[in-house]
Amino acid sequence: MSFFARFAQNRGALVGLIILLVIIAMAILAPLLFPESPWRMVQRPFLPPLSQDGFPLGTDTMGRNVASGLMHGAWVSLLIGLVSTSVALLIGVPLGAIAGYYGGWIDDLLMRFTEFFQTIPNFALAIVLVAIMQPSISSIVLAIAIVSWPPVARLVRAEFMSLRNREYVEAARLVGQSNTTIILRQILPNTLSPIIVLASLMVATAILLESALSFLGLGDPNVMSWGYMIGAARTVIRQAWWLSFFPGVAILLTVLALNLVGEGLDDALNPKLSRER
Amino acid sequence: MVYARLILMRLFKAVIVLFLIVIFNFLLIQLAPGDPAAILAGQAGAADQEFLNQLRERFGLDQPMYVQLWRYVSGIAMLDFGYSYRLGVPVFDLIMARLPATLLLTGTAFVLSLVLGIVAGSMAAARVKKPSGSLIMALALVFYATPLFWVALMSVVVFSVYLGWLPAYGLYTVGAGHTGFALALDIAKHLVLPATTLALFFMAIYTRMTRTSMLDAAQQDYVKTARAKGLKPSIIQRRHVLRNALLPIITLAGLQAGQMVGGAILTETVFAWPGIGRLMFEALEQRDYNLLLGIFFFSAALVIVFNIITDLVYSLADPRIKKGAA
Amino acid sequence: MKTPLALAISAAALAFATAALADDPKSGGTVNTIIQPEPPGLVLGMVQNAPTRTVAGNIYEGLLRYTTDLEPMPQLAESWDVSEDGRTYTFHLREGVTWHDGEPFTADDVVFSADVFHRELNPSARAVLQHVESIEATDDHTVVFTLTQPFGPFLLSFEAGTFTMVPEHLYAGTDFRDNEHNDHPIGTGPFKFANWERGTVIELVKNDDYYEEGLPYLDGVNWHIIPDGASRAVSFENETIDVLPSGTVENFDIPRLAAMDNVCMTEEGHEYFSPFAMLWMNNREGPTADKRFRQAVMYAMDREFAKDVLWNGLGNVPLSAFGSNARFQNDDLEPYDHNPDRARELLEEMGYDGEEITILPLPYGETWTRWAEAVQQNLREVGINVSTQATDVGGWNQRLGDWDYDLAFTYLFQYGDPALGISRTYLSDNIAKGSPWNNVEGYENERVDELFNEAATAFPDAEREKLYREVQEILHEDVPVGWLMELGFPTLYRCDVQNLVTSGVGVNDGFKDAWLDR
Amino acid sequence: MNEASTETVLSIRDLNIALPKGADRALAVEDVSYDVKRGEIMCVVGESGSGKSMAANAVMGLLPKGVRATQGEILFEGQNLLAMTEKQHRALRGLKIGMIFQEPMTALNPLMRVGAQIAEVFEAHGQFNAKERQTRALELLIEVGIPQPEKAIRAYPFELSGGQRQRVMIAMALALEPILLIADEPTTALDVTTQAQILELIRDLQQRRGMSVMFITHDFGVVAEIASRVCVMRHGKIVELGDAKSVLQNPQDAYTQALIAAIPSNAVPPHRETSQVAPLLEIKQLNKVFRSRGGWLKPAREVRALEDVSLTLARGETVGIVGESGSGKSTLGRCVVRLEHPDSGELLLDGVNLSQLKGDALRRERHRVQMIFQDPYASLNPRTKVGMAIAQGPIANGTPKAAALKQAGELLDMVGLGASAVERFPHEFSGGQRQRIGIARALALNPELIVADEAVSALDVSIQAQVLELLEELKQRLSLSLLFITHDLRVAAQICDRIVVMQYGRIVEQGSAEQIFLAPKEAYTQDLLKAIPGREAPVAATA
Repeated sequence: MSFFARFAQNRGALVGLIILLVIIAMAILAPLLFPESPWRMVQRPFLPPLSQDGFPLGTDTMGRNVASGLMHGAWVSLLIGLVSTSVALLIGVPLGAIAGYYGGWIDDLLMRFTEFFQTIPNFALAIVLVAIMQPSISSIVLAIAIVSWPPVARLVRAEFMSLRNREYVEAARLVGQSNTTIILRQILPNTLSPIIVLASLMVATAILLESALSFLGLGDPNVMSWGYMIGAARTVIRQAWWLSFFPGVAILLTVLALNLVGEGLDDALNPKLSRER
Repeated sequence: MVYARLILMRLFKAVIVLFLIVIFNFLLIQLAPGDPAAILAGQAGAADQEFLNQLRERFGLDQPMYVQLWRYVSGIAMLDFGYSYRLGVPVFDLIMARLPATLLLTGTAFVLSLVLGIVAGSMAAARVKKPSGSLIMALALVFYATPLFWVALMSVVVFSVYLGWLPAYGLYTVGAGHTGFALALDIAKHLVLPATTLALFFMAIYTRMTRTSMLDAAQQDYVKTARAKGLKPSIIQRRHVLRNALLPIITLAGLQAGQMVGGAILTETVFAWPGIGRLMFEALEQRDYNLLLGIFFFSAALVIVFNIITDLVYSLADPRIKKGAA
Repeated sequence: MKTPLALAISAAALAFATAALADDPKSGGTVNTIIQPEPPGLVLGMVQNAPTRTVAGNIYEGLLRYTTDLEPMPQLAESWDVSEDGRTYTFHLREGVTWHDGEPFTADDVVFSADVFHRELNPSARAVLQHVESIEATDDHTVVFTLTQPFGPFLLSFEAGTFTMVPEHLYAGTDFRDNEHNDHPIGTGPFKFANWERGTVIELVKNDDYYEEGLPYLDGVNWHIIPDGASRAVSFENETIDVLPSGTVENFDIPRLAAMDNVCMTEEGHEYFSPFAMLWMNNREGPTADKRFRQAVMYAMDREFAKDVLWNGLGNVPLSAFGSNARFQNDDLEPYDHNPDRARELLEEMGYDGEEITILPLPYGETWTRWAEAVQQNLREVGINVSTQATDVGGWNQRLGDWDYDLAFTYLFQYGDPALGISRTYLSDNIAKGSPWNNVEGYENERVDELFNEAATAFPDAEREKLYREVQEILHEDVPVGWLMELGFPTLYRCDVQNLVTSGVGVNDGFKDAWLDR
Repeated sequence: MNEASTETVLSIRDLNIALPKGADRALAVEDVSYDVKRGEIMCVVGESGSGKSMAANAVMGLLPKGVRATQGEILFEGQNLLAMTEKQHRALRGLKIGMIFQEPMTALNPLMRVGAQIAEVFEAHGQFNAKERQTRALELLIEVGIPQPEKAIRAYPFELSGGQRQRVMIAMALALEPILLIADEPTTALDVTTQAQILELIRDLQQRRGMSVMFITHDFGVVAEIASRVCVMRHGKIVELGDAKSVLQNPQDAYTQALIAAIPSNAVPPHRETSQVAPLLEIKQLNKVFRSRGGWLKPAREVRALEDVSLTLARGETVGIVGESGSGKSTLGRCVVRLEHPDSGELLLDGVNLSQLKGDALRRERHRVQMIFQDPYASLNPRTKVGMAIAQGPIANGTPKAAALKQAGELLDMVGLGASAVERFPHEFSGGQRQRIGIARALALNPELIVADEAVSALDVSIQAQVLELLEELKQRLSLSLLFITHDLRVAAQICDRIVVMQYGRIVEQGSAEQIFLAPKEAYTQDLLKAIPGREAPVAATA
């Protein structure tokens, strides 16, 4: 069975993929459909959804177009999710790979380092980091990455530990391949599927984390993200439910979609471990 | 006794980790712009240089950083967490005043999420590929994907404002003068919304984990053995599948329990719960270093304590660990 | 333009006035209100931030109170005389006043508070005290302040928050900041400190021995601490909270809450502070160093929009540096209206090259953030390349203290008199790193310095007015800072809370006269 | 060997079992009919994928999800099991029909004490009270011959050895004295000596209780040891069914004949010339200790895997290392290829000491000794094309990529897969083919010595024979030197010139294959030989 056929067997994953594609399309089409800055105050504030042409989702506290914000926000939320996950992978994968492959005191040292980061409560650390670096896209991305790499390192380490004594790895060692080659060519490709699955969930978590930071007023004020929109709208949740409702639903759907896709990837990449069995 | 010695070893290691965390956090906080003196001065609405100097001298902020670090660390070694710059109260007292509320909230949410999560997860595992099972999983996924603060806000709007069933914020009704049972009931009422909100997310995690873990365990050979004995499916599920499936959940729960203190920041903020998470956020905004470091110390200590408890529980649940199998 | 809301307020105020006349005060009952954020301490004089003033203003008292027109009223001083030359002030203290611990309040307490305690700890009192040559207690109930030279606003300085009376018998000879009584403040006010559950509530109870017969009417005041704005709004809606002091709920909530049954609103009680929102503009470097750029910013901003949308139409868009509540306002100046074309012209004229500048919003809540977004958008639309630098209170303080900013939001109290609240922003000798409250923009103008300094000590008022009018003309042309708005700070309360605001600092000492019509 | 009665306990009639969609064939079992009579041991034999376990699982009602019987009936005491409700079926399980499984390591719940798990059988069928159940459990443990039964009853599974666990499983299966015992490859995972004991136990109990046994195995040796009747299966169909003696001695079906023929040399090694050239490999006083680090609540442990091991291997010679699990034979092999670092001792290859080389120096010498691994599935990187898997050795040692790939094609040709295999991925090949790829990979570097670590253990007998043949052929053609590690003495007998017997990390005995098999000196060697299943039973002569 092809990869996609296996993936598509999980109906939820297919739904997730479709949602995700729609969101990605939103992100890409945003500048075309709403060429004006989402920050522009274009109409009377607090316009309810569907009450006026051109403002299908109404306007916010300052008369900005919610639909425009939502579409531009898709881009930002996805970007933050993807970039912070990539950074977390860049930290976690090499650490985990080295710890898992070499073992011994190197492993000990790196794992203590990882544990150290896991001992400080995650969200609290993220808040402190953003506050210290002052909120901006890059500081948020970095903070999210810093609190989310330890699980990656642990996963990669566990995978490497189980794979490093696989016979094909030993065979590679026997024919004289260098450690670097073995790590990159023999083991890493075989750890990709669990990493991909984990990464898809991490993107989701990162989006949630960004929105939580924004909720506490630690978002980047220069970009229209969904988290920002909820954070800004929460004070008016009573008189204008749609302001936090739509970005809330957008986050919900994105995170949901990413999870569904993650499950589908899990099924498709690890058929033996598939949940259906 | 072996146990006692090993626990001592663990505690010793924990102390080292805690010290490293203290130092790490101390250095981290130094990077933050602004200092407590400037903020206090700023809040005063009028401040001159003399005022600032007075404050800095008083807080020891005029000293070189290594002196400050040394003072702080040696203070911690004597379990002296110093005074809150902003509130002028010993940090230890502040934390102790707030910790019970956090523990009550997170403890309730933890137990709630664990119990409900395991129940829901088991039900979903038993109803795999059936609509009811899928419904449970879909709900779990939705709870997992919904931002926590959003649920919190919505639940306040619905249950407190529109329906008026439950109080919206705080730990108890101030000024009502409840004591004894009435007070407990009052606190319980206040606890419902924040604890449920906090529990939902974690419940979703446990539900998914339990289901996966149960399906996993159900594939094991010993389950086939149990079936070959002619045991009823309900007994197999409970005694063989669930018990084994719980092992990974213990590990996860231990991790979560420690992290919940951090996760409660949002819930505590929305529900005005006078807990340690909120105190941390305030301390951070106010650059109340001593308080912030103290809270970090305690929350890290909690994580470590929970790790040790987890290991103990695990070793009780899994004889292989206790008896030293490979 | 008067918004419907503003009309509603006037109507409510009127209703309140008649209601107050209609009934006789009743004693009893406890009022639940909110304090936001939680104050760092309650010992006024040692801590002077806004929440401390609001709570402790009911525990401590000053020598005087002020009407909403900022005329002095007796408090601990029953009466006062000013010498012909404006240099000697004699206060006659009320007799039979005791501290909350039962000790009598005497002239020695006044001398100790002013000469020792505030000189050491209180920067705002210190600013006034620099004009004071000596303070003497001539008998147990008389205190004489002798000034080095006349100081126009001297009588405006005796409000409880600025010039708190602290008990000498508890503080003399101790390390004030480590004094054991700091946990349990002792004042002379209508309410006594009862309990402070950190993070939850501060409880004040009636001072049964209060010197004014029959006051206070209330049995106590509970100040709830609720960190989340939405939760604060809910608490008012579900009637657990009776009074919402200004700034405790987001502005967007105010119209909704004000429209509820049995809810009244007043903007009074802030006249003494008259908070004035400004945009710091860095006069030292970058495009903002150019006067034309600063004028362009003034023309680019739609301040009426901000007032209507962000502040619910409450407050007032000022002409220039002197707010409407400040004395000696020059209203002949031509207003800086919203005029993007004029702004573009000015930018063109100065040859603005699109250099990027940043805005530092005030980290005090959503309204300020929204405001910064609106101003940013206004500026972008006239072609200014601007982005926002988010920051928390610590970062904001540091950046302003280090002059590391281009544009920054702030608001300052005017304290009734230009010499107390306005000149500090423009005097060149008030340029010093480290404080976000002095001449942060770095404006230096000798003539302005001269005029302000002369005006402060000029006597009588007519002389001062002439000087202040001239200074306003210069400032209006130079635009050292952007003048955004005189903020309207509305207090929301259940209409059955009577007599809530009775002075120009009413939000801080209001519960003295308040009673519950229940 | 058993006089079987004529009463039929279990009767399988025209059984079809369908596999779920997407499986490699539609029916796991097709038109299968056989009986199990009272008091007989019915062996169902077949290679992997023959469907031999399916009918047994259907009898138990333990078919995997998605697999179901579509035709036929299974009559047990006159009732059709396939028509039963799950509840009725459950009432029979454990009570009338007991079952034991292949993997004793995983078949017991790791979290429950042994006694409790046995007691569960009584509980499931509502027999006895809690205390009596424990008593009965103890009696059963005594009956199955567990040492220290009082202690074992309170033990957790991990505290028992594999053989002991299988005894517990048997105790459990027999607790309620079932009429039929189904044993699904119950000895496959065990060492030979343990296997012999368990087989004996089953036979004893069967005879004592007059029970019927349905015994599923892939090993004709085991069949010879134990069966009354045999049913040979292939691709889901019965190819031969009959009395054990006649099937073994006079197989009718070609497949059965081939299977029996493939049993390695019937444990009598052919005479071989021992060469007397200078040794290629000299192992001197090799020692290796494994230390497990103590963990949380876990004391550190030491295992002496190799103790003063010395042996030599001449150029062109095949030396077999035999022993049971834990004997240190694999550690020895891994030390020779330097996947493990010996603690002390010398490993002289052509006079060069390999034992203390490290890092780059070691990497440069590695090509001289290569290895063929046990698991054909784990030994090839699933994401690397076969050609690349073979070529990566030469490439790592400096051969240009194109040349290395060309050579890989030639090697694949040599091992009988054809050069076109270069472009394919491992999952496109069967187990036996993969083992050929593994051999090609080992040859790619022209090594002086090849270590084969259980190289054929994971393969079905017929495939095993082909691979051994290939090895033999290559050895002749390329005059290879081979260190052949195996637990299977029959395989060792077939291919080795000399044999080294190991136990507990030490060499017990070494000598020429002939000498070891025909005149073993040490008691342990004798035990090992005695335990070879079917050794004493007459089996058809090799073709």
